[in-house]
Amino acid sequence: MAQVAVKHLDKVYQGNTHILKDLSLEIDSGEFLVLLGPSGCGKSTLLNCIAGLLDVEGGRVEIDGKDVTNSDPSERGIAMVFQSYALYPTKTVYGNMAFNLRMKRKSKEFIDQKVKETAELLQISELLDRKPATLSGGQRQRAAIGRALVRDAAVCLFDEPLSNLDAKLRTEMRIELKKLHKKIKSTFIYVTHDQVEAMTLATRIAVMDAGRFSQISTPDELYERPANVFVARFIGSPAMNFIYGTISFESGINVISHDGIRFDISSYPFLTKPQNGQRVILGVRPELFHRATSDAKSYSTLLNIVEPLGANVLCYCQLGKSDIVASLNPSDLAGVQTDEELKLEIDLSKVSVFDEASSLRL
Amino acid sequence: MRIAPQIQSLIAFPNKIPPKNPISRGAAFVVLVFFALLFAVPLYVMIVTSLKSMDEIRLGHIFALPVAPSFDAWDTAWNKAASGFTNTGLKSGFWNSVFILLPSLAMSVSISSICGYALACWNVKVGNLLLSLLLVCAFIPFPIIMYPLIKITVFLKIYSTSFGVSVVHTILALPILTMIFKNFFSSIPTDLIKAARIDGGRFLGTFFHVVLPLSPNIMIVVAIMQITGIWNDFLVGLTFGNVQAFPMTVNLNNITQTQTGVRVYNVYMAAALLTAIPPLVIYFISGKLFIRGITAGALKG
Amino acid sequence: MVRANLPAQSTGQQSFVHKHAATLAVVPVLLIALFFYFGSTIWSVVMSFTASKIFPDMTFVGLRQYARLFNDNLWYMSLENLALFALGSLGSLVLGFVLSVLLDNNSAGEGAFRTIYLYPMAVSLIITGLVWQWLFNPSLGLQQFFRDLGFKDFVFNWVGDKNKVMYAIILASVWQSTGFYMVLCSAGLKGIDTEVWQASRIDGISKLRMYLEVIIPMMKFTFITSFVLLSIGAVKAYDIIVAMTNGGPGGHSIMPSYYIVDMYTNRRFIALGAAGSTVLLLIVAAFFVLIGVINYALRKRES
Amino acid sequence: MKKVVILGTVLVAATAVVASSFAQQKPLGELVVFNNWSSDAEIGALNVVRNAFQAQGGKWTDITIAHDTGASIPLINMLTGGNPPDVFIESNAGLRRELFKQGLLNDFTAYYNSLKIDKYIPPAVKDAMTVDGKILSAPLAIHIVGTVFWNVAAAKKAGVNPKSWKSMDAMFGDFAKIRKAGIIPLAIGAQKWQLEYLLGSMMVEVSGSLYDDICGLNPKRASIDSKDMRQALAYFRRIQKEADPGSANRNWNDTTALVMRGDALMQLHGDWMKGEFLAAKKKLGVDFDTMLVPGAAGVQVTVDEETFLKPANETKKNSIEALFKIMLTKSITENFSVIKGSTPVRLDATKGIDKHAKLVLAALKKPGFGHPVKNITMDQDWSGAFADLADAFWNTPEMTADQFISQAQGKFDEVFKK
Repeated sequence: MAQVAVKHLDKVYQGNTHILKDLSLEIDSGEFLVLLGPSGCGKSTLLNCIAGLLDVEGGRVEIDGKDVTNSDPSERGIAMVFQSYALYPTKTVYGNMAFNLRMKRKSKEFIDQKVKETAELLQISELLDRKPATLSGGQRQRAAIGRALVRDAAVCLFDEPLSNLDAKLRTEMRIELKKLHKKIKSTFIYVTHDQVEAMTLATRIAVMDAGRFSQISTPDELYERPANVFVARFIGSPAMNFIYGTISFESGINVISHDGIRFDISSYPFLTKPQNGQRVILGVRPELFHRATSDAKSYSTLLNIVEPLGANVLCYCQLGKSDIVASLNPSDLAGVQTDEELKLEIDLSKVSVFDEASSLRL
Repeated sequence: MRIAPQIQSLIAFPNKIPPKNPISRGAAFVVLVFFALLFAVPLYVMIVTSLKSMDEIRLGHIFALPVAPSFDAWDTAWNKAASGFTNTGLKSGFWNSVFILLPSLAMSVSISSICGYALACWNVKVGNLLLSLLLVCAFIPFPIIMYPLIKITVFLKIYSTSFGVSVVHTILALPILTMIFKNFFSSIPTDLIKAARIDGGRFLGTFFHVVLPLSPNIMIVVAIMQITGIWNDFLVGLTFGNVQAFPMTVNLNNITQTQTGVRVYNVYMAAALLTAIPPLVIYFISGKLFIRGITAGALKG
Repeated sequence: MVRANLPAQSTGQQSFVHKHAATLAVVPVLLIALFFYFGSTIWSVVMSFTASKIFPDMTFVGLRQYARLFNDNLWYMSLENLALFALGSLGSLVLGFVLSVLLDNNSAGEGAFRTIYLYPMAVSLIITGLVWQWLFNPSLGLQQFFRDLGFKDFVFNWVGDKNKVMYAIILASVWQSTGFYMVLCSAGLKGIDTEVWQASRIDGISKLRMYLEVIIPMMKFTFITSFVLLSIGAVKAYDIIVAMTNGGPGGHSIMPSYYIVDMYTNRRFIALGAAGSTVLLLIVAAFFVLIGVINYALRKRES
Repeated sequence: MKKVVILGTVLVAATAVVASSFAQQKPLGELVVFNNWSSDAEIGALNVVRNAFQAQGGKWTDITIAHDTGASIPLINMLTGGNPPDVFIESNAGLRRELFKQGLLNDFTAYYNSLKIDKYIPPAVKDAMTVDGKILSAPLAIHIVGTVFWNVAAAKKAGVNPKSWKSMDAMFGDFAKIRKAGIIPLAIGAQKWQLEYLLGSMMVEVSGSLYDDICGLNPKRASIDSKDMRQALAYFRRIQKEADPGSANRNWNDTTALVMRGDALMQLHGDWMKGEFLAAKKKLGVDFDTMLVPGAAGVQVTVDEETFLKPANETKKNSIEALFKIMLTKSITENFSVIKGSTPVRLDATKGIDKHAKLVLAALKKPGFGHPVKNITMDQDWSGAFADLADAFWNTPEMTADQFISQAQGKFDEVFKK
């Protein structure tokens, strides 16, 4: 199985705009790697470079240990699913799926068998004779995936394949994709700006920001231990709360927020030793807040708005001068009205601490 | 994601506005009929005149139906009239026109469509430069390049051959056709081209398998424009052909400009109709497609 | 969506032709543009400064041919006629637009109407000229027809009247090209969102007002395209002159193309023909720079 | 198939050998003939020459481009660019001079002298054949411009006798009378080239030397502003004022038809009009009659000439010389003229020719009466400019002779500026 490697890749547009800057990434065979980032960060460009649809100005792309930097897309042993599906409107689903194999001059029988097999796998056998224009969005999506899978490519590239579907279909297709990956065990490289998709699908996520990787790690790691403020802010919904303050070594290690609230982070596993008085950002995920059971460790907040989501409830509160959002158990809110005080405690062992200057995790 | 209107139109045709009050509709209809009659008059006059005898024509009733319709004038125009000892009529010109039309149609459409496709769907280094050059070329008046072109075709030994006339037609058509094709192909989603590349379609493979099947409208529009344009051309055929390669229009002009004695208007009209028949037939067969093609945006921009 | 940025070439294992296919595809057109168009244009411009008559002759005489040209009343007449013809042939656009609007509002027999309006486009200008010359024939054509009907003083001999001969030519060419502009306008009308019409009905705006104040402005790019095509047609006008008048009477229907071709052929005076075509090129260039600026300004305001 | 072709070739070759052995010892080959004639009379006449040539074993291949459709461009480019015809109709001395300078044309001077026919050739014809002292072409036919054909019945109806007119003024004097009879006195086809000939006729009417001074090989600027020129312009203007409203842009043959039908009394034009009368089965001297322009001091002579490319080999040389000789043969030029309605190119060719051709031959015998028409002699640039002016003068009734003269002087300076 394939291993995809990108080494010191540079992509420059129109002479001077750097889209990709010295990117390196290794993808193991069978991985489901998601390239995640806001629009314009270069993730689609990177995917196109891996596919060979774009020339690169520096660095190399290897697939299966072979340098394919200058190879034609069709010679790289890859398949690709596009955001717009890019189904050939004049060909039937069958024709779309068979096109690549025909170009490779495979026998009719082989093509027929392959297409039917793949169609069965994707449950689109009954759609094979139809033109793309007559299909629904989900069906087109399947056909597009079918076109990619039919060729047994070791590497499948997905360019935001679900973003044109409605919310419900997107969830369904997400699960199907995951199942599919499990079944065929190809290497998937998947571009999305939707962090939920990334979290649910990926075995590993590469978060990109302005043409660089911010962090490459498993979804859990990314969520629990974001490497910088960008990743911390980007991953998770609602987003992580940030409280600006300074480190104080007075009685353990504390963060003193600018409005004087003290957070004891003595149990925090520092990567680098902080200094007294260092300006930091304290990152607290909304679910780390709980209704205070005792006054001792509690923080007093003012409850502004409540957003019940069913399983949990989002509370927009004011902690000192910071606006925070806490995700609480509905039962935790018993007896509290908006515009009243809500006492919260924080699971400070799981917070993140970033250096304000470099925005890197401490 | 914006789907090109041209491609959309393969699927659906824009709906019409619902009709309104009958009075203005009636008035519109009357005006339309009036202009239709006006437009039809010359064709009608040509047909009836070609079927009359000269004696009848001299009576001056141009709208009257022929008393004794006769195809003699047609026979004369096709077989006997025109210049030269053999008096071969229009028929030699007909074949010249065919031999001029076919190669130039094939050359101009193939070269310009592939070039337009390269400019629209591929990142060609000199692409923008070429596009501005073509824009300028499209506006260069023919007379300014006529004389040098004659010299060039003479030098290339294709002057006064039907192939030479075809080449000149091709050259004259390339700038505008390339721009038309470029504009059209630009509306094809990039992803389709990318998908084709991943599927192993190379430059031409992608063109034939993916791009061409999406382009029946533009192809029909361009083909009709070229067929009628080349068939009806006079000046290029006159300056670059000779009697072996004169298109039908030049023969027609020879007949009408040089016949002596009483001007035989019936023969002229028959000759004119004979010359007009091929493009008219093509137009009557495919005019609907032409209208639909343009309406679907084949000639935008 | 990033617009087509596929590499035209890449290096490596592929064959040269495959790698450079897209570039190779544009090379013929590029060469033709450079060699045939620009080369020829330069040749003509150079010739206009020489004394060439029957054969090219490299004796340079400065601006003498231009002085000749602008001392020639016929050349002025041809320029006047060019302007008149260009203005007059706007008639095809106006009529084409009116017909397309009427057709848009009238579905009865739409196909038949379109067919009738468009068929002259399939007819060559030589034939157009011939048939209109015939209709204008004073003793056998329309004039005689109306006189026979009892209008004894009816005069319709435009081809023989130096003050009206251009109108005869314009009439014939409008007849020939109106259908095409009708189709272009129909395309423009179809491109207008139907919601605009629905909105106008809710706002209670009359159709006429809509056309004048909303639809026509919305179709300005269709009009500009048409205008450009009409101008090219005016600059090219040759066939119809040959077929109808050969420039007569008294040069009152001469047009620049005819003047130039006549210099090249019958007068065998290459340098003067080249000077004429150079001036024509400059006129066209000035005109299209103007159109280009207007177009650019409109599009900029649009976006 | 191939066998048939070979057999056919052998047969043709054999016939050619046999035929040529009768007529001439030297074998003849193929000649490609570029020709811009297309009317029945023209083609019929040319066939006389063709048949004679073929009877001698030559092969004749046509390239035909009709008049007035830019014929010279194809011709010049065929000559300079390869694939040229061996023989082509071209009367313009300037073009022949240029082509000869480029080494493209055959010089017939010696051959012509060897034929010893000089005394039979009218001076105007020999002038037309000669460029810079060399004979470069062979004449086919003569037409004169400045002849009047009239409808005999119409003259009778109007009560006039055209032959009695001794001057233009006498002619104009009868116009009122003719009009009274409901007849257009003088039918004119006011197209540019016809007007050009008409003004030429008026110039030669006034003075032969005026015509040569303006339209000859060596034009003189001083003659533009002369009493004679003003007189010619006055006649020209008078005719314009007398022209019927339908004359503008009218074809010459439509104009002839007016005379044939008796709608008009007469036409003043080139004598190729005769062919039109004959084609309509009218009889010369019965239905229509002919004379020179009243009081004419001379006539313009058009000579249709074939020019020959320098031969590439002996066979071609023999062929073009044979053709050259055929054209100047008495019986051929007689037959040719009868069919075309033109005048023979030899003074002794009188057999079967009609009253009008006799009139012309008699006139051409008079020294200094025939003048090669401006198409042959006049610098083309000057000729074109002069024609533009004639056209403008006709079509601008308010234009005076003074304006014409000063503009012509301006054009003259432009054209001949060194």
